[in-house]
Amino acid sequence: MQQRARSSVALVRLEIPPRSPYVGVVRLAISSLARSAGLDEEKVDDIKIAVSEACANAVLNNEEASTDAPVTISWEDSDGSVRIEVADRGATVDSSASADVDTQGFSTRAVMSFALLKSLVDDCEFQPRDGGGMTTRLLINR
Amino acid sequence: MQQRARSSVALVRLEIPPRSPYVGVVRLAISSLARSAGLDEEKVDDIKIAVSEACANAVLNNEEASTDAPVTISWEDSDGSVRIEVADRGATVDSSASADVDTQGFSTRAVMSFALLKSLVDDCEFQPRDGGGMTTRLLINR
Amino acid sequence: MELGLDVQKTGSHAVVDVKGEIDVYTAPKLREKLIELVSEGSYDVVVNLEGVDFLDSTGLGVLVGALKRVKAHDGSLSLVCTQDKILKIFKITGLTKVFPIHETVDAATGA
Amino acid sequence: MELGLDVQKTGSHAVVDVKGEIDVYTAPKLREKLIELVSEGSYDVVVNLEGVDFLDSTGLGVLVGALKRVKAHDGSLSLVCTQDKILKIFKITGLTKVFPIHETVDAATGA
Ligand SMILES: Nc1ncnc2c1ncn2[C@@H]1O[C@H](COP(=O)(O)OP(=O)(O)O)[C@@H](O)[C@H]1O
Ligand SMILES: Nc1ncnc2c1ncn2[C@@H]1O[C@H](COP(=O)(O)OP(=O)(O)O)[C@@H](O)[C@H]1O
Repeated sequence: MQQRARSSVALVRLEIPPRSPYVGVVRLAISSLARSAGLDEEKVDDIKIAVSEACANAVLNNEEASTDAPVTISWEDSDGSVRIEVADRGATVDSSASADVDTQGFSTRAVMSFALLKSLVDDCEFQPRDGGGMTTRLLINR
Repeated sequence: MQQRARSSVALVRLEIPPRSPYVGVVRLAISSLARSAGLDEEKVDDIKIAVSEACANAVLNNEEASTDAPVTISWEDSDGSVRIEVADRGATVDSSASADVDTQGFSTRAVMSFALLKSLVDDCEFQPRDGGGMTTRLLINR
Repeated sequence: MELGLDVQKTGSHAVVDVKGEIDVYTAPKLREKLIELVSEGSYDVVVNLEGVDFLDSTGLGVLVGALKRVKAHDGSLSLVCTQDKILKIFKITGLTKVFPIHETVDAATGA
Repeated sequence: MELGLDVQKTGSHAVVDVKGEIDVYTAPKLREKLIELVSEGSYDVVVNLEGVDFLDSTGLGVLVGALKRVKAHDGSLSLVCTQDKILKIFKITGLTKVFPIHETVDAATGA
């Protein structure tokens, strides 16, 4: 994309209500950005799943906290990499404290989500936010 | 959409760099929101064109002003209607001052854009913004 | 975004054809359908994922939940999937060891 | 978002098959192609819009610009379009009176 190459950082932000029907629109927007940024289809699919996981976690954290504060998704396309952040105002999750498996030995949804995030992008970080909620940071190298 | 019906107003916001490659992602996001909101395909198509017009105008206004301030698109789905706003920090346009036709009598792009906006949504308003730029407000009745 | 759920009973099996995207929004619909089947006495369930173009951890969670339900009745839950991008999700999460995954519905029902 | 532009010369006409979305981002590519054709001496141009699923005022502006260019050489610009949603755009902007709009490429080239 010629025009995008001119500036070294392109920032797109999306704010959605913290509810599940809106995760699909984020997926669509992010896939389109990733495709336009010239990433190949496999990488686009990986990003789509990772962002969806981060948004699902945000929405589910939010159900517990039951706030109405939006979930914010930002997309930053700099020269060598794409950085995506998903920030919510839901429950502050201590990932080390949640159970890995249920009483029957099956992985919990949260653990599977974590495995997908870790495996599908080049780096993934979770951080509690000042004022409550979590930020998930995804890094994708080109 | 059951979960959306619970709250009377659902707000989605999207911020893009004021450049043409990003208009496509807005179109995609807005179509998806419109479809999820239960609007029929013809209305979805109308909204898609109207929002695209508003964004094209914003991007072109911006080329003149050459700022880097984002274009902000907001979607508000209340009970009876959908309100969409597109706000830029580009040139402040006085629509009454721009020429309707060129020297050969053909309509200008701006006039055709205006005709499309007026015809495709139930109401359309243009307003200069404090601090520079324009806001286009679209109203779609259900 | 709609999730298509089509159920067919073939012999002893209930086959659920899923179409669309299984995510945090649509997964509860799949969950309800699978709970309904088990409560009706269908304990051998096949979930056909060939028409699914997106699956995330909430969808996986629902499938694991359904597996636990059918196991409680000595039943089985198997999947039909040949799509690389969906199989990848099962591999990453280790679920290829938990679910029998077949290439066709016939292979899954043993027809 | 890619715009497909495929040119075929049939007799005295240059036929441009456009595929994809014509918007503020892609319209300049169409504009370049049409300017190139006229500068090569193609003054009877047919733009086939059957593969176009989106068209906005920047696309219309480009078509009007091309019309002016071919008219300066006593040429013609006609369109092929049967899609209601695209025809609607031409109707609203009054351009159905400016462009000959045909149902097939053959009708447009007079073949
Ligand atoms: N609010 C929610 N929205 C969407 N999916 C959810 C929600 N809460 C839980 N889930 C999904 O449902 C799964 C739990 O489903 P269930 O069949 O009840 O499993 P279990 O038998 O372990 O309780 C979770 O792993 C998750 O994938
Ligand atoms: N920066 C831009 N980005 C995209 N499209 C543009 C831009 N500027 C102008 N356009 C489109 O190109 C048209 C002008 O094209 P052109 O063929 O030069 O017409 P003219 O012969 O009237 O100058 C405008 O009406 C508009 O639709």
